[in-house]
Amino acid sequence: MSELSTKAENTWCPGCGNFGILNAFKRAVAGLESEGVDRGRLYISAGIGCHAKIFDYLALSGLYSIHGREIATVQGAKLANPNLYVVAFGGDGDVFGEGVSHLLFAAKRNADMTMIVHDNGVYGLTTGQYTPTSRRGFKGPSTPAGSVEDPLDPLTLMLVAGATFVARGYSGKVEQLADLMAKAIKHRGFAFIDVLQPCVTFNDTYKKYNAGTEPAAHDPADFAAAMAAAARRDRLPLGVVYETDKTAFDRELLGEHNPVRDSLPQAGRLERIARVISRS
Amino acid sequence: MSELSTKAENTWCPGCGNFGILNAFKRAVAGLESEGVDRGRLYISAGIGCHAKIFDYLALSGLYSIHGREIATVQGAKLANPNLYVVAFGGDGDVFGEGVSHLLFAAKRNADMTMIVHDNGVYGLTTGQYTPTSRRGFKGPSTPAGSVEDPLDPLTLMLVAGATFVARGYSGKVEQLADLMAKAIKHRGFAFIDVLQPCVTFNDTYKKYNAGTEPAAHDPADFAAAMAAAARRDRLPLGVVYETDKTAFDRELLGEHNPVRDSLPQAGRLERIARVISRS
Amino acid sequence: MADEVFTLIAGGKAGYGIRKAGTVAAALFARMGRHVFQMDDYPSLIRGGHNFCAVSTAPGPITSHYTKADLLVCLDQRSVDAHASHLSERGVMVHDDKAKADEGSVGLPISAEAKQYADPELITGVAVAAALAAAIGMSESELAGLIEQSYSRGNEENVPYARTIYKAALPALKGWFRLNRGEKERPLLSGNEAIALGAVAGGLDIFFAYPMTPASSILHFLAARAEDLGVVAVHPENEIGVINMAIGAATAGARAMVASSGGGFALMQEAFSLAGMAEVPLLCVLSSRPGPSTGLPTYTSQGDLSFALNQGHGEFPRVVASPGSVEEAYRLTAELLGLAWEFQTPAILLTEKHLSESRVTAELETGKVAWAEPVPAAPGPYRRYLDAPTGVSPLLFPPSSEIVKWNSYEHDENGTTTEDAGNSTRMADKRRRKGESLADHLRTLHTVNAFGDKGPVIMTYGSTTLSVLEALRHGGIEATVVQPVFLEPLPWWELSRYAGRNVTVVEQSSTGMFASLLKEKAGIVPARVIKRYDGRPFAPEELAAALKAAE
Amino acid sequence: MADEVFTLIAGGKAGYGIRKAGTVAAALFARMGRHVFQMDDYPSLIRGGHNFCAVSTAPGPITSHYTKADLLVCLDQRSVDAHASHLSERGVMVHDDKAKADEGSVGLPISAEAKQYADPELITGVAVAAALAAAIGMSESELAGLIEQSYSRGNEENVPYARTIYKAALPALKGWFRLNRGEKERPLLSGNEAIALGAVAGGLDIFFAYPMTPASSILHFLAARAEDLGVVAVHPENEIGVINMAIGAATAGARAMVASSGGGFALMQEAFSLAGMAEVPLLCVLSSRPGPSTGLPTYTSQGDLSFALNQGHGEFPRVVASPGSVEEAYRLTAELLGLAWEFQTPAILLTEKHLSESRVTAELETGKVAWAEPVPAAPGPYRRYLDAPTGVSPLLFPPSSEIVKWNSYEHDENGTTTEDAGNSTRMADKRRRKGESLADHLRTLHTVNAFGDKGPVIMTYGSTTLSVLEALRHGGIEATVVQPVFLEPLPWWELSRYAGRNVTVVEQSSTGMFASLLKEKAGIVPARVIKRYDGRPFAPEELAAALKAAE
Ligand SMILES: Cc1ncc(C[n+]2csc(CCOP(=O)(O)OP(=O)(O)O)c2C)c(N)n1
Ligand SMILES: Cc1ncc(C[n+]2csc(CCOP(=O)(O)OP(=O)(O)O)c2C)c(N)n1
Ligand code: SF4
Ligand code: SF4
Ligand SMILES: [Mg+2]
Ligand SMILES: [Mg+2]
Repeated sequence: MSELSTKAENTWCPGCGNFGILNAFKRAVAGLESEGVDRGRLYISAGIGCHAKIFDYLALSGLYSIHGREIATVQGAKLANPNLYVVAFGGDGDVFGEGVSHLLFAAKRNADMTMIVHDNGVYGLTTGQYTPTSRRGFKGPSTPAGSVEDPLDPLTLMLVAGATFVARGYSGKVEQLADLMAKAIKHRGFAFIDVLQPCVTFNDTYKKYNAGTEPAAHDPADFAAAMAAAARRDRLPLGVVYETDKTAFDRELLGEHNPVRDSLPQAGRLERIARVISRS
Repeated sequence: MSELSTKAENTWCPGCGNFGILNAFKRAVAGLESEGVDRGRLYISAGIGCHAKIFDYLALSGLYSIHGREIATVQGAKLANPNLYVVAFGGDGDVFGEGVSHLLFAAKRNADMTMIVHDNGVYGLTTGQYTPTSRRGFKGPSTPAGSVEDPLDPLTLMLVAGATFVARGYSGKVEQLADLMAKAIKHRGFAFIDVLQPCVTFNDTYKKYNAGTEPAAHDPADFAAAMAAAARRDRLPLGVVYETDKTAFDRELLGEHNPVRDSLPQAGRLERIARVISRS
Repeated sequence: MADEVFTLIAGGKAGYGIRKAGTVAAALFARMGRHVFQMDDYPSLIRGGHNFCAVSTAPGPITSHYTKADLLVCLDQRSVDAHASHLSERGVMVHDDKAKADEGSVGLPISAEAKQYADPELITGVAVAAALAAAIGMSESELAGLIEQSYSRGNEENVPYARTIYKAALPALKGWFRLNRGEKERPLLSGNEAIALGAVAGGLDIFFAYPMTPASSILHFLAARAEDLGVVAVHPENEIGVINMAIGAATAGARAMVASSGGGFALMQEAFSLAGMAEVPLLCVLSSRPGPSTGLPTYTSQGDLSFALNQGHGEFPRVVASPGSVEEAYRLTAELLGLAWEFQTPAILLTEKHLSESRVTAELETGKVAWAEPVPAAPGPYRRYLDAPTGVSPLLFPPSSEIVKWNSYEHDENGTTTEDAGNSTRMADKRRRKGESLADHLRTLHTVNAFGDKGPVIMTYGSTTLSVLEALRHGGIEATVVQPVFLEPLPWWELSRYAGRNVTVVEQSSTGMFASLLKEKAGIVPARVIKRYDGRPFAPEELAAALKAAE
Repeated sequence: MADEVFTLIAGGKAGYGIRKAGTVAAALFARMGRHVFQMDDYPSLIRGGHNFCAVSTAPGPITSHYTKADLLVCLDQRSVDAHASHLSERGVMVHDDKAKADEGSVGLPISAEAKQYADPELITGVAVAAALAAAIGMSESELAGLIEQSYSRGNEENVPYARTIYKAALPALKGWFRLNRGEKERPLLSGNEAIALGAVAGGLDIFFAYPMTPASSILHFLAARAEDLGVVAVHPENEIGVINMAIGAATAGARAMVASSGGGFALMQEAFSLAGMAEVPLLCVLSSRPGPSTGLPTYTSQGDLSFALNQGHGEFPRVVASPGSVEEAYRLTAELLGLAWEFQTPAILLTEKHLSESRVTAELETGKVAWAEPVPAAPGPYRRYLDAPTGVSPLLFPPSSEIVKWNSYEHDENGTTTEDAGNSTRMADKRRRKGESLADHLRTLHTVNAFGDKGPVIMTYGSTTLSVLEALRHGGIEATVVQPVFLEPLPWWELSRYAGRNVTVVEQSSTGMFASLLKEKAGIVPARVIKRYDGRPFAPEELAAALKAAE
């Protein structure tokens, strides 16, 4: 597991929830390896923000992408080579703000990918502005008098958009989170984990989440029950909220074709081109 | 009403559902005028597509915007001058594809605007590709073997995002649609109308909608009932699906301030600047 | 006239099957072994309005449609009004007999007869082939055969309709024109088809695009031929999704391409810069229409030149090139995809509606096409951004036991983020050196076309080259036409020899962007700039006159 | 040394309050009537890593921080290691006594004493003021007063901590430096603050932005001062929302501005072109950091120049200008907002992190500022795109009984879409003429700054001007510094007089973009280009040496 670490200096604030996410992910990968999944088949990407630094801290291949686009990046990688397990790490600003169009469509088309949202309710790296999931009244440098918007709810949004695996984790519960991550990666289709992540510097929610979360207790195969669980605001259910089987996008689109593996040499291409032209 | 027309040549295909939308909108404006709303206070915008040509056909002020951005355009106009009634006309490709981030956030922040979606399940103007609301299996030039994606559901998406007025209309029922439009424009907050619009050239749904729609019969004040109505696929309810009261974004952000009306002359500005600097 | 250019222009409303009619005529001429140039002019609408196609054909090479028609077929009054003045001296106008037209023109019961059929609008396009058949002396049964071959549906109606119109036309038109056969049958291809095929030839594995005229038909073509060609075509939620997916695909080892027009490409800029920083190979097709903004979506322009040359924030090497013919579009697309992969940087194929959508008899040298073998990684520890002397680091892709980290931040050789000052300088130098390597490499390539070597120098690029060459042919003008294929890096080493010459620039831009580029980067100060910027391509007749006047 | 430059450098981890410490020192110097230049160097992280601030002060004008410190305060070992070599000849290093440092440096119980307090990291920044107070001979009670005034919270802890450190420092530091008072107290402002204020002065009604370093502080400042200034600041979902909302606001009559850095601005390109076509007045602030892509988010660069000059597809007029000082940032922002409104076209204020975030004692000539009165519509029927000889059509906004149609498509004078060829030419000509009117108007404005009139010519722009001027001051070098304020249209009519001269260009770019621009647009071929592109601003010491070597 430790070899999953890199030499990059970790620059998260001490106590940041991102540490829990990093540790959980390492455990999840170790777990997958013990089940025979070669870590070389993992492809990771990240947006831009505190969350995204996880890219530098994991000894895994992939692209450190741009704000909100990691969601598209990994889908492209998957379509290029469906043998990859692709994982996108995103921030709440990243995924629900800048990149939300990609998120919705990844869910809609059931792209086979894992989306891990470091949901800290704040733009951490740009020093604390409100995000799509910040509570009404949140005071940040762009909303000094308090945000006047109600937050988006990631889980219901994803359920409505067609996600086939929807979960909520908490960076303070590393073991459960690791388990969710492993499940999500193995899920053949769009897997979404909203990770409650305290930001000790700009939005310290440890107390809130320590007290206000509980294990999900409904049947995750039941969409209506999932919607109800997602809508709960009294206490936040943690765990798999919804899971269902559906053919993944790459499979629908490509069938057995693997663009990288099956890439033709030039001779084969020229033959096919000649054939197509002869029909023009 | 007829003076709402312009001299621009109408280039919709004969029989296109857009005619019904245009007529309904003219009626709605006439109705509002009879209630004392000055049409000069209307500001309209449109994306790019067949739907958007309505901009040229209405003798009203506004900006013929770009693909998917009319949603942002009208929000800007409203924030500049909250005395305007702003209306955005969008296509399904426009609003649920290219511009979906603006749509979600307009709903989330309860921007006071009316969003009218000409939902024809196809990119009309670019000759018939599948859109976010096209049915699985839809054959268009980008999906010659049939789309492999399930459609997004506009109504549930909007309900989940926080829209305070959600309705479904049908271009074939002009009177009802006009009534919905007038209600939407008067609604102080984000009003969304998904208009079922047959595209006779690429997606002729007249028969389907003539047979498959019925008046909504639930209580639009009841969110759960609205969600249930929105989820119906057997027959599509037409009418107001959900309506609730909530302070609109411009009011929350600006209070009584109207940026255009209250714009200061330079002298007043310089005084204030000097005051701010003296505190630096 | 048998050896001369023959031009058919047919006009009518969108929905009358005008473009199809042009295609049928073009195919007929091509099957006669003649050369063909087909241009479609249509506004941004689906039904109504006014469309026309201009199909010019000659026994020898032809690189433009003409705007004076020999046979002018007007399916409605608007077409008569729009095109009555576009008749050549020997030309004849055929029109729906419901429309008013000058004497000497031939009225046919085009709309009246069409009424009997299921789609009385769509079928009228068939009248074009019928009139053409009559005018060039085809028999009624040859016409029936042509219709059967050309239309995939509705021939139980198309054929009788065509026969009726043919019979009505025969008395007036028979024997009007005699067209010689040419030397051999050639395939008809549009620029966009050639681009798509060139990409496949150069190694394309996966294509991403969101529809936008005039680039859309690359998507349509590749989607339709995906299996035949062994590639994949994906149509995602928007252009930002498009380019970021393509970048993701490239980092996983697939040769990827995207295509759009100005507005869609503008949305790709942030990711274009990402490709520059992360050194991701990526080919972008930018097919221009008149802007700014939505502009004239279905017309042609070269007004995106500066935009294309200066894409993306920050400093990084890129290649921009523009094909001057359909054949070159094929070759160049393959070459650019290869350059993107050899130098791991984004490339732009800049073209215009006029090349993208015009259809010509083209002989692609399918086999004579570039194929790049990017630097592979040696065994052992891998460093994505190895600071090689050329600036070009070896490539490796997951799945791999090595870690392959691509990065949008400034990074060290391993692809790990660092904000260290010394490293930043080194990496900026590496990217700059890579640009120099690329420029050096271009010196070994064919980067500038020159046609002719006598007379005054005319400089042009992209599809305007087609117009210029035909104008010279038409006007019997002698000139040296110089067409830089590469625009960034601009091959000044080839161009500067023209610096002292009396240079005429021809371009489709209102501000003369290409002329400015030549001045700024190659020290060529043109004596005159001939511009057209109403969205319509130059007409050879008009351009020949302008070039003569300029001499 | 009393008349000389004094430099404080303080380093520590992010989260130690280093930037605040610099601000406290800067305010102290400013209150002494001295001139101040404060530069913060910080990586893209919230806690940890290594931050430092450099605050240079002089009795007379100063336009850069220095990299050799007189007083160097190192709050951790990393700072000692990073800055030990940055001590001036007469300088002294103060450091946490837990860190190892060379002899001659002064160890203080900075971290040990901090342990007693609630936030032992954040409080350490207070030690900087304490050490400074001791070194420049302030009394303990003056220090206490300074702390009380400077920190808004936690002074029940800050003051005792400061006193402790002060006492510990006094024996070693007392009397080390004596700083004379300057002639008057000046406000301290950052470039971004000046931009925000200039916009307000020029008529700003509403500001839209999505956070992106180094532009974010415009948003923060305007959000915090919205009511005081009578403006509105809005933070929407993303940059595309930002610019399209701003365009919507402008079409409803509000003077609007947006701000971002390269990546965010790249996303705005499609709408930038919309503003060009629809003729929407819009001011965009582009504050650069090193790219491409994410690059070095918290550092400085001039690598976006070509990108900024060539924004948006299609051809349309635009203005791009870059301020060379905080004072100019104020003036120029107002002027650009006015130009955008007078000529109804987008304008870009191009600046860099170095100007945006550095804080200086600035005397804004708050009253001497542009105020444009755009052409109002005459009574009667309104045509949004009236084809006026100047290309500038009158403005009118809803609510109105007239119809005001703005359009992204090509349009007629009324703003109705049309694809007519003749109209397209006329409208392209109208926009081109508007660009010419704009260029003519620029000839009546002050477009180029020249400092000095002797010695060799140094050309530079933007914040690099600050570095150049200080380098000359530092090195006692005589030169003529020429700084074009406007970059598009480039005032070649002012610049061409330097074409024959021995010109040195100084810029923060790896490829020499500014030098290329001068060559291409003003025919100036620089004899040498001094570049720095590691994200750090030039140091006056280093730049003076380079300039001397160049002479
Ligand atoms: C296009 C673009 N816009 C803005 C930014 C600036 N930016 C960097 S990180 C960030 C916010 C990150 O917030 P979030 O996604 O919640 O991540 P966190 O830092 O909280 O983990 C922003 C706005 C950017 N890098 N790119
Ligand atoms: C950024 C951008 N991408 C693509 C296009 C091309 N385009 C024009 S209309 C359109 C689709 C319109 O579909 P929809 O919104 O459903 O409208 P409809 O034509 O069906 O009414 C597209 C993709 C564009 N104008 N701008
Ligand atoms: S700012 Fe918040 S999210 Fe970012 S590293 Fe610090 S605690 Fe974590
Ligand atoms: S293509 Fe469809 S949507 Fe467009 S005008 Fe025709 S019928 Fe209407
Ligand atoms: Mg966050
Ligand atoms: Mg549609």
